Amino acid sequence: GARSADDAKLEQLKQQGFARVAIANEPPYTAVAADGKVSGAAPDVAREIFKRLGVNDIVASISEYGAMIPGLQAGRFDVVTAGLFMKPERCAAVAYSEPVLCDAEAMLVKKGNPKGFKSYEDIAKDSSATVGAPGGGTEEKLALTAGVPRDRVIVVPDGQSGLKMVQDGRIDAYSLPVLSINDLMKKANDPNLEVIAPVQGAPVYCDGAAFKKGDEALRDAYDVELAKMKKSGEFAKIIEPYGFSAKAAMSTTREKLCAAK
Amino acid sequence: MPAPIIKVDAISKSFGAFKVLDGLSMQVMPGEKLALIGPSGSGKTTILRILMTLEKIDGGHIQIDGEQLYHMERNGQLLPADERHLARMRQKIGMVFQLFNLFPHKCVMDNVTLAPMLTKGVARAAAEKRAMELLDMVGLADKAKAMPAQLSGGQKQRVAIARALALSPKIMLFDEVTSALDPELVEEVLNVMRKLAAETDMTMLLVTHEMGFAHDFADRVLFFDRGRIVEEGKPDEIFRHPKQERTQSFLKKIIAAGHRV
Amino acid sequence: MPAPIIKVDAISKSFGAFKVLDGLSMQVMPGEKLALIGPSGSGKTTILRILMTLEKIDGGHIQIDGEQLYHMERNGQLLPADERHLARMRQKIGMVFQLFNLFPHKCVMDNVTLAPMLTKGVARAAAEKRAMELLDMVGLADKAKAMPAQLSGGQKQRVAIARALALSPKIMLFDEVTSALDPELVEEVLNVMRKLAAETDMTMLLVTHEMGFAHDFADRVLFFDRGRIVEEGKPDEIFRHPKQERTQSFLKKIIAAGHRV
Amino acid sequence: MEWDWNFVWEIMPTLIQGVKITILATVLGSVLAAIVGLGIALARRSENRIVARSVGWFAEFIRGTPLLVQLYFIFYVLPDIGILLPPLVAGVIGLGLHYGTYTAEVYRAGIDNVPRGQWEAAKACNLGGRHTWTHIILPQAIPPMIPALANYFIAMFKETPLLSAITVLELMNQAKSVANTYYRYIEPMTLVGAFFLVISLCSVVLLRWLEHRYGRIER
Amino acid sequence: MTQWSGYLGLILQGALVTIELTLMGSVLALIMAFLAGMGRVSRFFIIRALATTYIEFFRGTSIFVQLFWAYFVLPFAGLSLTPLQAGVLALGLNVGAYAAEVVRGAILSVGREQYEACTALNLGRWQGMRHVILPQALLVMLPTFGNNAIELLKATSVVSLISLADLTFQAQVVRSQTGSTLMPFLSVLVIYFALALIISWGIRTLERRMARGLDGVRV
Ligand SMILES: Nc1ncnc2c1ncn2[C@@H]1O[C@H](COP(=O)(O)OP(=O)(O)OP(=O)(O)O)[C@@H](O)[C@H]1O
Ligand SMILES: Nc1ncnc2c1ncn2[C@@H]1O[C@H](COP(=O)(O)OP(=O)(O)OP(=O)(O)O)[C@@H](O)[C@H]1O
Ligand SMILES: [Mg+2]
Ligand SMILES: [Mg+2]
Repeated sequence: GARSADDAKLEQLKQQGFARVAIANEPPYTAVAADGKVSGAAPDVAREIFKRLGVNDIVASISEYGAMIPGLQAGRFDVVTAGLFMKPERCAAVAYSEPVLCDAEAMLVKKGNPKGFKSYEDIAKDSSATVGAPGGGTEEKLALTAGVPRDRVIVVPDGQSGLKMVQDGRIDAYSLPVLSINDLMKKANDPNLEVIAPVQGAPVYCDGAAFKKGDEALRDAYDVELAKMKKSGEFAKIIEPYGFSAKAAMSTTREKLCAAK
Repeated sequence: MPAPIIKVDAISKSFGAFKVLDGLSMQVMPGEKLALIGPSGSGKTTILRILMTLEKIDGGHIQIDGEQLYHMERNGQLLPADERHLARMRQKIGMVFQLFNLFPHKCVMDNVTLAPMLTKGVARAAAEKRAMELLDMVGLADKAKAMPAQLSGGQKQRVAIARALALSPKIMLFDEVTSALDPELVEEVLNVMRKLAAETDMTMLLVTHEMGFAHDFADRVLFFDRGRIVEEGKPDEIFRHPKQERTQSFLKKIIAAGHRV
Repeated sequence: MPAPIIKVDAISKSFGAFKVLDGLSMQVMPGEKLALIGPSGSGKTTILRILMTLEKIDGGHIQIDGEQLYHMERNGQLLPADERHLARMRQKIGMVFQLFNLFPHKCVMDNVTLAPMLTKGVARAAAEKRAMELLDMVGLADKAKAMPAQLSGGQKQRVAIARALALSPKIMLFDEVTSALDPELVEEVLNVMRKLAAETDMTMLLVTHEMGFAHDFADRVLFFDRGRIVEEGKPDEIFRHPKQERTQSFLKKIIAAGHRV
Repeated sequence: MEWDWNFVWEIMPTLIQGVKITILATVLGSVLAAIVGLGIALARRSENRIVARSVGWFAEFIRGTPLLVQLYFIFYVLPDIGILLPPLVAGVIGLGLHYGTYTAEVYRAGIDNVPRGQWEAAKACNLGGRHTWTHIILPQAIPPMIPALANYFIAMFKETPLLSAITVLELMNQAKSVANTYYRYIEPMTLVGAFFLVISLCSVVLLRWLEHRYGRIER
Repeated sequence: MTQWSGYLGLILQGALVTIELTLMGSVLALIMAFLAGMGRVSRFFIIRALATTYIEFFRGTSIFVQLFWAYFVLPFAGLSLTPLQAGVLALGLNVGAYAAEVVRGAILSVGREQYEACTALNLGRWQGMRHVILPQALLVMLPTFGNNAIELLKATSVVSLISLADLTFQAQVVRSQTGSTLMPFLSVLVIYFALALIISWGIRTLERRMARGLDGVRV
């Protein structure tokens, strides 16, 4: 029945020799090198696991966060490995693996934090403040939930644009996970900017590889290899150079994250 | 007495609310040369276009060479003609237009051979041989490879005549074939027509404002006014001793305007 | 003997490599009525357009009413005319075109009053009064409110004549003013011109293919061929006893084509 | 995934917000394009060769490159030289400039379509340059080009989704944000399509009318 | 800045994708243009209605909507296209609808007298179309086809929105990897313009070649 259909998915991937993954363009989670090669912590982990599963390679397409889950449902990708944090609604829409990358939220603001933001609620309270976030990303939802009205949450296409908009004063804060913001700051090397991390009241989130509902067998196979790698320390070897903590990922579970309110 | 080759019986034709032809009847004998004259808008062009099936009639009947033009007899019933019937009838008729209407993208030779090759399946060699004879007849044998744009108006019109003759129609229609030409070029076209009239027994209908030529050329002259034939007769009768007042006043104006009769 | 009002001195004009006028000289006396005849392409239109400053000359000089047309004398030096000088000279000259060139978006009255009001600052009331006199003269007083599209060709041409007269030029140029008209409409325009010739002492230059009219109208006829004046003289001399062979053959062709001389 | 009418009603108010911005951007962009186009058309006819040439090349460049990239450029690069525009303003300028190069061609064709005889008659009537333009040429040139202009404004309307790339919350952006929130693309995208189709079909009727009203001039 | 030269490779890869899209899209557009354009002047109501529906639909809904539909909604109907296929399909069908009107206009622009000459010479409908009308219409279409091709080239930039790694998309990637905004955008603008110039040069050459000895045909 369903079970054998699920096995068929892995068989199919093995046969074609690659898995299609959706990534964002947000170092250090995902990155594209000068030669066009896909790297970043999330795809590197996925590449290694798929190799162990007998799928030799991954083929990545860069996508907006908002387009990832619909794309997965439409069968455009086999899996999303992009730092798509686990949250109850998302857990309902896709089948997550066990946690891979964990990070807290951060904000990029002008030097000295002129508006004194510490949390998303602070932004909601200041009726002139605007915050930028990727469309369909966790930060957008957090800001909206904190009570920032829709028209003050600016959907920014990518990190570089967000950075630029803060520099230009178009938005007062730009929110991404801590490591992403740090990466941006490093590249920009702009003394007039400042990072607030972590954002108060925002939980630490973890992402996982997201599969289509119905591909649970593939997901389970993925989980088995992931667990082995976590145990052997290979997992840490891959993600820690990017700045992520392996311990954080190993100290929580999908069950907890998906249940969290 | 032979049967008339054209028998027009009480035809009428309107454009919108405007009645151009109003119960017009006329007969033309095989080999007859007919001149149609009359004031602007009197319907001369319209009757030629109807004979060429470029306009449909609203009522009445036309017989060409003993066959209905716009109707087909099927099982004793008179039905409206279909495209096949019209195509067969059109083989009997050729027309030369005021503005030549040559095909500008084809050389003179191709203009003349196109229709025989396509509609009668004549082989290229035979079509070109016949075309050369015709071009020779109109004095343009040396222009066979020229494009229409390289010809003078008079030359264009002579090509148009050759093109119409290439299908060997029994009836030729000429609509003001010289009125778009420079005065100096008129004569060369009229010469071709004189030759044609003298050498063939084709039936010819000619609409013209060149009263002098009409006089020399025609066996019979029809004077049109407001969609009716007001007067008809031998050229000498019409031009020297018109009976109808309308004819007299028309001719007087034409003469005053500097045309020779 | 009075001074000539137009003095053309060895002018030449080329279009690209093609020399249209080649060292042409001529003189016109005040009040003289001149007919310019000749084969197509001989430069008749071009000389009128040059006098109206619609084309520039390549060499030579033109004096109008004692003043240089294309040159200005400044401190004893002859400089090319500037736009202001040309505008002043144009006041002396009016032109009527073969295709009327009425302003299609203005009614007959506005066509006639526009130029006097804009260029001479005539008040509307005065301009309209004068326009009515002129329209009356050309027999169109009742069409003052009509739009050009509602007029016949002959009527349009009479409006064009009135429009040119409204600026009271000393010299009027007419370029084949009847050749675009239906034969029946030619006479009404020629009648206006006859009246004009009889009633005013304006200098008039007329290009025409209506040899009969040229004969009655002109004091002097110039026969053009290939950009030169081949023959000139009184109408009777030119039309009845042309001296040059070229003139003879031209007139013969015209007559053969059915035109009365 | 099935079509869900409840979801449609739920997201309608959000989409209508977007529609308003879309229409605003189109109207402002059209006005700007009409002005820019006339400017370019006249500059290209300028007696001054250098002006005519450089404006010509500039217009060709704008016309030959994608509006999307131009919008990125205006929004993200211009601040480097101190020009910081709000998203909607940047979008309107992008649309106006880009479509201005199209309307310039319409103006040019309109002006060229006035027969040479009209210029000559104006000269024979001794009208000066300014009078010739204002009384003879433009009154004849402009009415026939109204349909063509309207055509470009409708085309511009259909390109407003590009503004979502520079964070303008127009229809497409609202639809995407809805899709992001609910992970459903079918309804929002179909609604956006339907919306554009309805407006376009209405504009076809408007265009026919404009063509009928202004399309030709009787001579 | 040393990084930057490395990223040039990415941009050139993007240019390749853009060229590929433009070529394949143009072929599809050309086929659709002739099918629908001649369909519009067909004698048969059904064919006319089909052609009109196609044209109005694709001209009426914005290219973005069509693209998102082809990419995100069609898979639910069981038709899963690669981004490249979706891009070619949406662009080709969209531009084809505009070009169909060009085909129709060109066919109608051939004077009535040419059709009448065909009748007077007793050519059949298709014979007249094939030998007399289309050859003349082609010359009228060509310049506008050139413009359509440039429109298509520019429209390829929107495929970056469905993550197809074309020129514009690569510019975005390079931008976020290098942090430089001016260079990637400026260089892709120049590349687009160069491509547009090549297209218009090609069309002009073709036109000159076809127009040889044809001063009589309206162009
Ligand atoms: N397709 C048409 N639609 C409307 N009216 C038409 C059409 N064709 C001809 N007419 C009108 O029919 C009348 C007769 O036209 P026709 O061309 O037969 O006149 P004609 O005798 O040939 O005149 P002319 O000497 O000016 O050529 C004219 O008033 C003309 O305006
Ligand atoms: N703008 C132009 N460009 C190129 N050639 C021109 C131009 N205007 C006139 N010509 C050429 O100059 C020659 C003289 O033209 P013009 O119009 O003066 O002749 P015309 O005597 O008035 O002839 P027609 O009796 O045919 O009106 C012609 O061969 C014509 O082709
Ligand atoms: Mg007629
Ligand atoms: Mg002339």
